[in-house]
Amino acid sequence: KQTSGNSASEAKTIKIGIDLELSGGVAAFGSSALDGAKLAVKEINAKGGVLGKQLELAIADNASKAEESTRAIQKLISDDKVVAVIGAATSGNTLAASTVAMEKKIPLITPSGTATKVTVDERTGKVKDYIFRTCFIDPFQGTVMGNFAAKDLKAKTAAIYIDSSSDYSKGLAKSFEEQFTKNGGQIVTKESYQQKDTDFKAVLTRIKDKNPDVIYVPGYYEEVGKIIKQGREMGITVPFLGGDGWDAPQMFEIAGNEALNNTFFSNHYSSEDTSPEVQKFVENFKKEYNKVPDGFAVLGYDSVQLIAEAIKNAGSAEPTKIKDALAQIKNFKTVSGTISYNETHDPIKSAVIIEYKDGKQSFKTKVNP
Amino acid sequence: MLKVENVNVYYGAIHALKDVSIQVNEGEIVTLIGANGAGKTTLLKTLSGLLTPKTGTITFLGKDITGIHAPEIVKSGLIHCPEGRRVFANLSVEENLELGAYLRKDREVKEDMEQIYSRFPRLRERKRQQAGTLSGGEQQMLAIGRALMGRPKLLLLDEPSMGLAPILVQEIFNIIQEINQSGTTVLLVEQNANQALKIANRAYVLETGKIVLSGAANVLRASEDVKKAYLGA
Amino acid sequence: MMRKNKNFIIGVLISLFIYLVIQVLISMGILSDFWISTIILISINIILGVSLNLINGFTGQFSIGHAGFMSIGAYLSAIMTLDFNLPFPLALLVGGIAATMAGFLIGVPSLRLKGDYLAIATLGFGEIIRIIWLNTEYVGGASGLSGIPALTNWTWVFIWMMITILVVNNFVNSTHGRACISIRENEIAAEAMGIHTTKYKVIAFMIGSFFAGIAGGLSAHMFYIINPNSFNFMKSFEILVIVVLGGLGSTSGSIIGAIVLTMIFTLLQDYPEIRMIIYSLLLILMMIFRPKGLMGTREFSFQLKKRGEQYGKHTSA
Amino acid sequence: MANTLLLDVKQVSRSFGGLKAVSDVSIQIYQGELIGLIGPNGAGKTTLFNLLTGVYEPSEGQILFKQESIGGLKPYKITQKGAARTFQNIRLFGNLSVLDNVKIAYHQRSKHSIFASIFRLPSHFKGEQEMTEQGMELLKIFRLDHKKDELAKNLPYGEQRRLEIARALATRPKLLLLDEPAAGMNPQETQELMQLIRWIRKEFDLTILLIEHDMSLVMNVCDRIYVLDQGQLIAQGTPAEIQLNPRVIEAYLGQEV
Amino acid sequence: MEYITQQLINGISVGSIYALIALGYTMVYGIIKLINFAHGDIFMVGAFVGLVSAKMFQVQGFDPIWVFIFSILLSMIVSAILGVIIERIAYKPLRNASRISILITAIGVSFLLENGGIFFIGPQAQGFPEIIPKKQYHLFGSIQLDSNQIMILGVTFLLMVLLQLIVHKTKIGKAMRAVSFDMEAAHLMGINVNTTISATFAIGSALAAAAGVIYGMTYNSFDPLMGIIPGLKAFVAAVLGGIGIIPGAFIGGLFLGIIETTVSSIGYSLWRDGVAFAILILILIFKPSGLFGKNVREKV
Ligand SMILES: Nc1ncnc2c1ncn2[C@@H]1O[C@H](COP(=O)(O)OP(=O)(O)OP(=O)(O)O)[C@@H](O)[C@H]1O
Ligand SMILES: Nc1ncnc2c1ncn2[C@@H]1O[C@H](COP(=O)(O)OP(=O)(O)OP(=O)(O)O)[C@@H](O)[C@H]1O
Ligand SMILES: [Mg+2]
Ligand SMILES: [Mg+2]
Repeated sequence: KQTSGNSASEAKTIKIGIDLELSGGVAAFGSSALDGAKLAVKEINAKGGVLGKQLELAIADNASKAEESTRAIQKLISDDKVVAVIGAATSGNTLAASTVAMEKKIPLITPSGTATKVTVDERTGKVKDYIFRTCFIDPFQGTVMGNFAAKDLKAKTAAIYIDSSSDYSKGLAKSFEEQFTKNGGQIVTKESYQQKDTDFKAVLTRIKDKNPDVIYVPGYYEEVGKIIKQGREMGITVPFLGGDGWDAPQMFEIAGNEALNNTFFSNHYSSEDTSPEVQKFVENFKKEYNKVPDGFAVLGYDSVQLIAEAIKNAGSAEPTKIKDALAQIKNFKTVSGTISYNETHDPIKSAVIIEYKDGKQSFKTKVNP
Repeated sequence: MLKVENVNVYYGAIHALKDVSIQVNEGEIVTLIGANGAGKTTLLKTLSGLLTPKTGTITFLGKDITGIHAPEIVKSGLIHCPEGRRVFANLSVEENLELGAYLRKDREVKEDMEQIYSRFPRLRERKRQQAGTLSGGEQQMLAIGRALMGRPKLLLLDEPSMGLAPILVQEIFNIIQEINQSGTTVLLVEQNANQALKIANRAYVLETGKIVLSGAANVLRASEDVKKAYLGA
Repeated sequence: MMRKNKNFIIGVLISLFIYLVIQVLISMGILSDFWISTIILISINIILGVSLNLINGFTGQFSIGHAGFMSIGAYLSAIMTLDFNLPFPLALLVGGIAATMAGFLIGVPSLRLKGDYLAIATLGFGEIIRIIWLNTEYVGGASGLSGIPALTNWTWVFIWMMITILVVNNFVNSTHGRACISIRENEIAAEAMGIHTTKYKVIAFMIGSFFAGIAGGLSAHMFYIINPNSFNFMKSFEILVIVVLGGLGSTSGSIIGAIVLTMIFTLLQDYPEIRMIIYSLLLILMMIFRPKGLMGTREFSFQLKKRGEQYGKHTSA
Repeated sequence: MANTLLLDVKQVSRSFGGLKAVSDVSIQIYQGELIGLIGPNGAGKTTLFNLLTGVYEPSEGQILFKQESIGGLKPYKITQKGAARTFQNIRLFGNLSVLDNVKIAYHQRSKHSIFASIFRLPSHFKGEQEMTEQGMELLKIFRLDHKKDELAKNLPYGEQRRLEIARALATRPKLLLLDEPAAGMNPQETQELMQLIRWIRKEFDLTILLIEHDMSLVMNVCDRIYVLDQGQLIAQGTPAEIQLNPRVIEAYLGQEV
Repeated sequence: MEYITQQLINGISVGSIYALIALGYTMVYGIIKLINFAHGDIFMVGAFVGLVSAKMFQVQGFDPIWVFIFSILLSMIVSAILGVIIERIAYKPLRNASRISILITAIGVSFLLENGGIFFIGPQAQGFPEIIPKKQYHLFGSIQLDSNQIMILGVTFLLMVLLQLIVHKTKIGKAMRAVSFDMEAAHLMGINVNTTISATFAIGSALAAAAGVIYGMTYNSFDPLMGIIPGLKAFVAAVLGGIGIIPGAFIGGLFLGIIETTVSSIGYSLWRDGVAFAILILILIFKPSGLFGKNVREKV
């Protein structure tokens, strides 16, 4: 019954599935990624599509639930006959979808599922050959920040404050800790919060009590913004550090420009980056949606670009060929950096470190893997 | 004063009142007797607007009040003291009485309350007590007092003696007569038919939703049929 | 009794027929994976609804912690198949039994509570269980357990669905079930009639939790992954909605509720932006127009002639 | 026949907050007696019933039923030991059929297990059938058999009262406690009830304790009467004695009866 | 010691926000015995109206104090109207239905508001203006406290007293309590039950809106799902204090805030909600109607 590929190649359009969090708890992530993906499809189609065919998105909402993510991708594959799927925004929901993708042999690219086990089977250690991602894996960002804290900021002690409901956050924290201690630093305390928490003063008081040189908060902007704001109000003046989850224009509104001074995070790209890809993307996105793209939007956009590139390289929209072409991607320029896949389907790309300064993101350094 | 013409009331499919017509004149005590489930309570609820008749008309003081919202009917002076006391258990005695005067805007509420207290001294003793903790008899006094606070022109009483000790039953009937003498017309529903007929001017007998007998109270009290069916003689 | 038996046999025959039709459609490849999974999801929701109905609808104990019991079944059965290589049916049973024990543990102290206080206590228990999973690295913490083998299929869910319906139905239509219902109707009177109310409340909780655990196990082995967030209090509310929408105290109602709600949710899949808006509007409308639920407290009967009469009143002789 | 002591209430008290609702009350009831309990509203009659049936625990004192102490036992245990009651405010299982109401009362005697019911073993069918048969018999006695499938809440008041008594009898009590069974009945209905009480007492070999404000009923059917006032026992004796007791007249009966 | 005091202050400040939301919750419950599940979402709508109007008034160049007063009033009015509309459309037809049916409707309304919010506003969190800049105070050296925290506690306390007065001393309050106990008898007093219930919803929703605006100002963010967790916490706080009892909600809120902060402050932040629920359950087992609830057993 492996007919989806054939029928698709005869069709006039190439259908790409979207399995994202469009309602429910983390709808914010999924809908940003969808905005990015839609923009990419629009641009590609405007330029004549891929292999002479227009791209078409088939959208399914996973309601921010693992079991619905499974069902969403089942629907995309069996009813919509897509040739590849983008999703989901979180590692957990991607894991749920990945089993179906593997079984049905349809390539799946997660824009932002950073957990290692998304592309590598945890139990067998085997690479899942149909699963790819657009984002970094967690360890890279943590390592980058671990070095930055110890070497550039000359920190001796650090506190780690993680989002315990997110594997992403845990992953970053783990590699940060490893790298930071390798550099001779000391972790004075490890604390955690949960998504949708709003008051962090109890734990911040605890952290303040331990007097760290830096505080690593690898979470998403919604909570991180509040953490930084409340921390500063409580008189914590040391730098806050974080990862790509920080990247959102709302950071300025939530935390406030002043509180954000002296904070740094690792990212795929900087919207202040002067490279033409980035500038063009930010401009187009603003034109389309009347807002500044956040990190999820960028990754959603790039995920579509990756699939389009793979189809082009493969010369065919057959799922297995797309998969092979994806694995071969080398030095492909995307908004979030230049991507080459390694053997575990993780993009090797440079990271940038960005500092928030006086109400702006300012590009600090670029770190190559 | 009150005129009920051919009223029919249903509970879903149950036809609870069938073509009921009664009349209450100013200054009277009229009593309504009948077996359990005859529809007495239903009739009173219909009069006070808690139920809406399917057909028929109710005229009170020359005004058609059929199907009018209950608070409006209360405003016009028809006050219903419901079956089972229904005092507001979580409110104090005094607050219950104040609620009785909820719609009144005049300044004489305080005086009226004093009057009620002197009629039921027991209530004065307990004015801060939660109504729910009163004994049955006290609650009944409160319910009547509360109804009187609305300055009824017509007072509907539904089984005021139910569950009361004999000594209180006596007292309640005395009170009803007193109230009547001070100018309030009363429509009384009672299981204690003997007593009710004793103090009433006229009476109606309700049987499975239909008025089957009516007339002067003393005549009915002497009637063999009534005796056998309701007085248990 | 004769009528009961006839009813029972017709019921079994119809169910078997449904089973076979769907099984044939599946083996012939006519039903797409998506629709198979929808049917399985409906069946799992039926198990959840019917079992919660025993607690909420029949026994009248306001519980909103069903997702907690479900999660116990899900996690334990998944651990059993993943780490202990237990055969699927056995793993399911382990999950169900663990959930039953939790139902017992939770039932005994909290059944002192009434109404909304019981509700919040059960909600709290559900959340505590979820937080325990969240903080247990062995079961994957926040990201949960993944790679659970896909062992659930139509046959298994069908079997468990039928067992649930039969057990709950047989229980409810016996003196023991009546004891539970009498607690719902008037606890003080029930006790005065010699009914050990605490015992029956706990039993209802245990039976309900057992099937919630089974449903959890089936669901874990259907969707490959479980994580604590799938079992938060919103999930408990979803199950409660099934029960109330179907009709508290009607097993057929829970079945219909599960079918209707799952189908609405599924059919709205194509309209992601307004999916939840329409879903919630429909929910409100259905409650306004059928405040007692789609079935009220009535049950299906295969004696179609009598339907009209039963509609009005319970008068069938 | 009035020789074996069935119920022995020894100086029982119960207070709510500061209020002593029942204070130092002692009552003896012998097998087969029909005893009245009267007293003004709020005297503590219902509270005493609640103490006897385990709804409340006595603050002080002892309650012996068939020589066994039952003070503080759970209501269902006391019912199982053979004391059943009706309630001042009717407490039927309103949404259940008349027959089911009675069958529930038979539950405590049922022998088939939950297991048997779930797996529909023969003992289930046998047990259920027995219950139905016994229930129907009882309903016949109370002239409710033609309404067996009616929902209890749809019955007229008088029939609800009868059903409550029938349901209490279904627990097979030795002692039956009736709380104002005639409330809300007219004199005619009260008389019918009186016949019924006399009849079941004989038929079921019952001992009955009865609260009632309707003096025609109390004075006619009771062997002896206890009078409570403000939680305390103020008098006891035969109806004739009670009717003439000045304390009772002052507190309860009033001048004319 | 300083540490403990600081954490206590933190706890009270979180708790007073829970208390603020719980007040409206408990009041609506007290009168119509409905767990108004949508309360948290009306709180969200209130926050949104506050957000929009604050931005609007700020642009007009009003003084921060006036911006605050105008926007909180506007948001209270809009939410009160919304509350009344919701009651009329979604709850009133179910007045004679079982309480659990109305709860399900309330859940439906809650979903509707949340997803309507996502649809019209977008799911992303956005900033919320501070409106009145916070002033930091320092006690005994390093213990830190800000003007906003003091304001919240003050406002919550005032509203609690005000609400208690409304319910217990005014005519409409008496009517509310009468309606809560016996609607039919209330009718017979000439009380317009519908108006009274509408008034209840209006006050409850206005309180939720005030809480929403203050919450937004405190945490500087808004999103359409922001009401879920505070709504749940407020419900827990209300139950803890004895649901339906206004001072109970206040104390319950503070208590919950302090428990949570304590758990976090000793390094178990992961278990915070678990411990809070466990304590709630324990309290309920020993005091089955909450801290302030009278354990009224049905009189038999
Ligand atoms: N809410 C209701 N729904 C359905 N039927 C009802 C309802 N209320 C009363 N009835 C029925 O309507 C009939 C008349 O009842 P009603 O209460 O008016 O009688 P009543 O004369 O007041 O009796 P009682 O002396 O017992 O108070 C009865 O058959 C009763 O069962
Ligand atoms: N659960 C309770 N809490 C507080 N007070 C109570 C409780 N139960 C009864 N009381 C009080 O105890 C006293 C006795 O009440 P009880 O119901 O026993 O009276 P009764 O003799 O049955 O009166 P009636 O003839 O009116 O039914 C009353 O003052 C009552 O308010
Ligand atoms: Mg009546
Ligand atoms: Mg009594």
